[in-house]
Amino acid sequence: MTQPSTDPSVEEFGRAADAWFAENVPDDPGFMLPLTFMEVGEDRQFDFLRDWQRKIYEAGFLGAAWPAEYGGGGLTEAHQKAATKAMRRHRMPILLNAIGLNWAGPLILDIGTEEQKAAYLKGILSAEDIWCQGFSEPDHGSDLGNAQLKATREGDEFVLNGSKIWTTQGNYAKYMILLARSNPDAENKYAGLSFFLSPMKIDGVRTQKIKKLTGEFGFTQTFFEDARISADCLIGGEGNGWKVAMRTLEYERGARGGQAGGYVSISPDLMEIVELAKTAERDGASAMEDPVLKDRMVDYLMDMHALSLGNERKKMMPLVEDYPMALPLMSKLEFSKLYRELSEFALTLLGPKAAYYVGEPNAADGGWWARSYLNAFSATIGGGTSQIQRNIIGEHVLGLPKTR
Amino acid sequence: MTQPSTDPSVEEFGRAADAWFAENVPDDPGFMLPLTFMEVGEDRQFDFLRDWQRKIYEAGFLGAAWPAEYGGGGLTEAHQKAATKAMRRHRMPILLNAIGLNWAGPLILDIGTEEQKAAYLKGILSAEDIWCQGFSEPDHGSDLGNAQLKATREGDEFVLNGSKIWTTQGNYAKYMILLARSNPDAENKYAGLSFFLSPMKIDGVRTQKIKKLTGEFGFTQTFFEDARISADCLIGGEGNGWKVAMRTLEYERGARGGQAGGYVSISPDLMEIVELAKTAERDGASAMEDPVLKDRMVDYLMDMHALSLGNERKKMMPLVEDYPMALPLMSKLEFSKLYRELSEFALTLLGPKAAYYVGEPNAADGGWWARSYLNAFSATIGGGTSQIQRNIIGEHVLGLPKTR
Amino acid sequence: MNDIASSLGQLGLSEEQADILNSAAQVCRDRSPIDRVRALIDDEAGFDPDVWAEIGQLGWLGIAIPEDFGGAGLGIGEAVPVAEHMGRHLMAVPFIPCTVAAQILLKAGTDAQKEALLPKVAAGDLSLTTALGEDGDDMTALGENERGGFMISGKATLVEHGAQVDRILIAFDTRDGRRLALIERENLPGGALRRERIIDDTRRAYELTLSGFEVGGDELLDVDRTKEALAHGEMVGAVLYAADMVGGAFRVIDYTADYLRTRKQFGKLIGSFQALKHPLVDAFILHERARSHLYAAAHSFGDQGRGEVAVRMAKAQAEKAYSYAADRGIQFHGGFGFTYDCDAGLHRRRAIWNATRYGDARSHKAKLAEMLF
Amino acid sequence: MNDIASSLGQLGLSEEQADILNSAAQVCRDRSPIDRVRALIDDEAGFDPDVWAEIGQLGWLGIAIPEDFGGAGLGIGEAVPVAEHMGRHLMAVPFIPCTVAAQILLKAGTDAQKEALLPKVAAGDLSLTTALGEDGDDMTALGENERGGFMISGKATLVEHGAQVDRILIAFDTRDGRRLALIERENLPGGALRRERIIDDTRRAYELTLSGFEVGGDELLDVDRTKEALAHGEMVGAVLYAADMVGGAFRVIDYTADYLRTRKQFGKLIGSFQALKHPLVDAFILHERARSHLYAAAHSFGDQGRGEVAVRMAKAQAEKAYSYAADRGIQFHGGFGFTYDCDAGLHRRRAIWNATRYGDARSHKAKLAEMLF
Repeated sequence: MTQPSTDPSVEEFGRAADAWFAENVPDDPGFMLPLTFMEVGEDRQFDFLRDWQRKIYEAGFLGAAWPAEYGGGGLTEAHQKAATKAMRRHRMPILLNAIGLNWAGPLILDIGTEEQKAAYLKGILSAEDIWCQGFSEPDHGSDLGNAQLKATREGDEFVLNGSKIWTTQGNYAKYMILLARSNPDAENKYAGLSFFLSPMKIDGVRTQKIKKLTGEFGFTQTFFEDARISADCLIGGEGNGWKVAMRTLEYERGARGGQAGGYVSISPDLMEIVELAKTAERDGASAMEDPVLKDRMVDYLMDMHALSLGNERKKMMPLVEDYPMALPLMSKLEFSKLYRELSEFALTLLGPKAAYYVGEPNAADGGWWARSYLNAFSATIGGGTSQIQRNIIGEHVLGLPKTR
Repeated sequence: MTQPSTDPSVEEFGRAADAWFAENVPDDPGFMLPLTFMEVGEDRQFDFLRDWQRKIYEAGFLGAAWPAEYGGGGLTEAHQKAATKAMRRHRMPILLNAIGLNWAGPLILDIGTEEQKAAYLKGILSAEDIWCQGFSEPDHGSDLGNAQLKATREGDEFVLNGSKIWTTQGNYAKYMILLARSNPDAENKYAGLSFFLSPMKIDGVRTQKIKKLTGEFGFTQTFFEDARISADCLIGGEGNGWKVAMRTLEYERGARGGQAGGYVSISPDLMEIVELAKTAERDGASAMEDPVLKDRMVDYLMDMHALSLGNERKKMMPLVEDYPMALPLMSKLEFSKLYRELSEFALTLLGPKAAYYVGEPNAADGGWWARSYLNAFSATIGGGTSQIQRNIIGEHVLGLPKTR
Repeated sequence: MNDIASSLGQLGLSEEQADILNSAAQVCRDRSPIDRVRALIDDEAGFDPDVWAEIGQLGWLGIAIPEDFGGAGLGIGEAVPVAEHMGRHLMAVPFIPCTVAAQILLKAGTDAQKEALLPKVAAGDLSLTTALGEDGDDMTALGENERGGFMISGKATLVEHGAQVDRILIAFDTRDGRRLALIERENLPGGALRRERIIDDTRRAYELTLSGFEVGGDELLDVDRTKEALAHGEMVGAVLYAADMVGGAFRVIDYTADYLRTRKQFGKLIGSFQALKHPLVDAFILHERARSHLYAAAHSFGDQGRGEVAVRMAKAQAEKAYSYAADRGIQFHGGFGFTYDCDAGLHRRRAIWNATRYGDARSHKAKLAEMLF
Repeated sequence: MNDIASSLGQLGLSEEQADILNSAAQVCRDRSPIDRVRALIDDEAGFDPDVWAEIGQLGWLGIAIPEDFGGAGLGIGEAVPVAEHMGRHLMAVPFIPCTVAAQILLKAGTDAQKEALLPKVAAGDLSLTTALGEDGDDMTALGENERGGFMISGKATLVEHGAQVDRILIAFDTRDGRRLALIERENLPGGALRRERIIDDTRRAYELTLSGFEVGGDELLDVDRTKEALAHGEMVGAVLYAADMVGGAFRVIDYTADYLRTRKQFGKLIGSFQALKHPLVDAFILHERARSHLYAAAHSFGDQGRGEVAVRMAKAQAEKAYSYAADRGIQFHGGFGFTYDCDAGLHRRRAIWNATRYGDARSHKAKLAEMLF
């Protein structure tokens, strides 16, 4: 990749990124791009986003803080932040390789072996190697600790049998971060788990697309039938799968650093909804002229703003002393709830036009809002349902007794 | 009491009642009257309401359907309903002796002995004998089946030890319907319970007033220390206390007939709130001119009306076939919730004037609304909290698994 | 104060309603099992002609048509149980548009039209739909023609089942105001109807585009009764869609309760978690409220003023109940809820569609605020 | 679009704020344990003079008074942590009215007044309150007097701690518009102040009735700055009451969580029931939102426009959080919650009072809708 001979200052780097994205953010390709990495349902979407990520990487604005010897920019987190800021400013399409950039990459950087770092990191940044995540299983949705997929040791290999579900980009992925049961007889269910960097394109691994609520694709179920992987795929050591998985979730939640940068999802922006309210016709008048809808806009604006203020406040120790973990633990619940409510509210603004769906010429914004509302459930259900999130906050923040 | 020589028709009786209440409903006594029988906090309130009930009884419009030989009117339920209608039409003050009229009375009529009927029923109607209810205990709020008050048999007597809480009019009552544990060693907790018609004004029974959220009184805690009562006080037979208690609650819920008639509580009427909204000033304009508040009025009107429609619908078999018990089981939850929400909404309508409380000349309606809101919690908490009500509906109507 | 109380819908149930409730329950259950519903999603027409024919033979399309015109001579209130049970089983035959069109024809049709057409509709031999136009549509008369009618051009969107019915009741603007005409689908030029992609996969809607299309004078409805007839049609559509939503809410609650009774997580039946149990109870309570409003609207439908209040309340409350129940239904099915295989999703999409037809909760509540306070 | 984003409050924290946060936390905890709070409910004054004196010595009353006038020269943002922690401990000294009055004096007082009085206020030697009048009040000037002032008559209600402070800042109408004057309580005729029965038992408010009361010219504030000063006072009162509510919400959630951690029913700790746990989490989330808005308002207070938006959001959000938390607090304490001994009740009553002062959520949101959209 094109790397400056002497490290640029953060400001210089930011300006360079700003200029580059101003120049290079692609035009509307003529088909609807995914809002999140979980919605890559068509090959044309996949190819488009894969090229886009590679382009950014080659320009040096992705993985800027990752070590140069593994293909990173060798700069600081501050540099990457400046570049990410530019991405947002220019509302670029999302980055494709989310699991690689935000889950697997940081994990490998953090606790991977030299070999693993050398083998995987560059391919993650360039989007050459797509990664997926193998945590949930069909019969134990939110109950990670209860993962049943068998990883039976045979010499230098593990034999995988079982099934994972909600595998994002499972049909495209080359590797999966896999939580599996390597020891069914461990003293407790957690101790029996191991964590693997597991190849997808091998015998015995089969994926099946899942049709979503939206009518589109984006996930697969992944079946393992006597799939054999090398013991070198282990990360964090045999029997430490639970700890590694928990750590991985902390990267996802942003509770730990190390992510490559950029963003992998676009959520409805209240300002777009303000626009919608101005343009949408209800009973012959702009929705904005209805004081009741206007009042709800104020509520949503306050809630959205509280969320972003919370992201600032969580860094200010004196303002979070009472319950330091509260804001980080809340953000997923809060964000996903607001996202769903806002998209649903947008349908109210649309009035009769809410009858249309994606692909209909008469639809407002091409049916974007209905799709966004239905997609929002992936956030309130996936990665621990809102009900589970409330348990976590109640138990870990307010110290209330466990529900189970 | 003045009884017509030949039974009047329901219409005649209704007209007579209408005329009588038009004539006799008392004027504002100059102090705030209780909204419900649970709020009789001052002697002047008690005396006023006791006289009022006696007066109605003597006029023949209370207990009209109870047998004449026990002091009733010897007429039909339809007659009493007509009289009750007149009471509502003329918005009379509440009846005082609620536990007697709606709980103890129907129970005694239903399963009491000849002696018990002769001894208790007339005094209930005339309000000469005030009754209270002894179900809840300090440490087992909603958990009736777990009542611990000891009733130890000694020959023809039971010795009572323990304490009851939320005894309405406990400081005035002559009798208590009492659920007590007569056999600590029964095979299950329910089988150990017996039900008594127990005197209050005897040695070993002491009441202590409870100051409510509202700052007023109306309940007592009742302490029993070696209080001795005759075994004749048993009703429904020793060890059948649970069955009798459940049956008693059915009278309260109106799931069984037999009540003496009239009403024992007045809840905020939406029409009063409409009035309030028209008169209340917010930011210099009538609250009614605020479209957002107006929209909430529409919501409340719809909810209140749904509640009264539900009371009609529950009698129409073809419209309740799917879940016959749904509407009856819902009504307490629905009513108490609406009552609380409406009173709270009234405070919003009041704006700055919501700062005042009962007894303040500058308060709107003498502080009625704030008091009504605080009192509303007795309905969402007492007689099984709203949380428990939801369990009951979920389990008994929707057949969901038990939470415990 | 009292005028408000007296303007509210009252409850009542006719014997005929009770009978229709029974037969509708049984027929819809038998003819619309969920596997049929899903099979029809991929069918162009979206419904089974045999079932539609049977519905005609059952007389459901003539319930609110007077006996003089071969109907049962009952009211719209008696059509409500049919729509409710179609909603319970995600059934999507053109029952609602056909009933709305017939009611408008009854109000504003000429004697000749009524005598010629209503008996056929009542007998199930002639199916109708409406193309009354949405905000932004522009169906307009360019001028009169020698057949005593008009030459019209323009667009009408969201024509329910437009490609599957015999006649389409269109509304269009003329120099002298809005007119109605009942045109034959066969006479439409090819490509006049384009299927629209709608949120509800169980239903079908079409965009009707005409250019220089000739409407005969005998196809025109009575100009003087257009306004009143359209207002009536609005109310008919609103109450029947309210019924569909009440039925749908019932089913999705039932469907979700079933999952909560059987699905285990963390070693417990998930229905034992109050985080799922209580919101489902709340959804159920909303359904019960909505159903009370619905049958009050059915009973009071004919009453001046009160009928309109009751219908608007029923539509608003039904939307609230169905949307919430289906939304929670998706959520409480967890991962499965996010797949297309979970019926809660079909309900949620149908709830959105139903909400948009004949006024959503927000617009009905706005109207109610004007009418009541 | 962007003008909205740029009009929202931003977060920041000064060192001074952090320090004051610390000392306020400690002092309020130590000086206002719940048994003291309950003892003071039956006290006529409603607060402990020694504690009030100590607050003066701590310099809390001079936080936002410029150094030239003996204050700390900080902003209202630095007074927010004090009000927040008073709210956490149901403390009810005249901190808010005294700060509001001092701020109005600072904006509209004459140099003589500011030099003479503000240093005393900052030092805690002179306490103030406001009698700016509520809807329906009628404090009016009958005419000018030879002392260059006015003779005034009329009523001003809800004068906070009116009977316990040294001076009262009154507003009254004159022929030439509204005027402000700072009068000495000692000079009031007997019976001029009547204690009002208010919803909040921890606070005190009085009705001030004057008839033919003489206000000296030297007591009048600058007529030209009245309007601006009153607007400023509104914002000061709003943000400080928002802070009190955020603090109260924190405490009542904490208090209720404590009960849920220890109380058993049906043999289980009730906190394990999601029906109680989840709503308490929701209350906590509302508190966290409100606290974020509060400190954004504190930080942005001085900024044109943005400050007003931030304060109104903070007050509206704080009311939502405190009302809900205290309401659920009562409910989740079951029978005990319905007794006067349960602190949740004290909080709920205080939440109602706080909401009514300087605009409730409804009126702030109505203003926000105008300002933003």
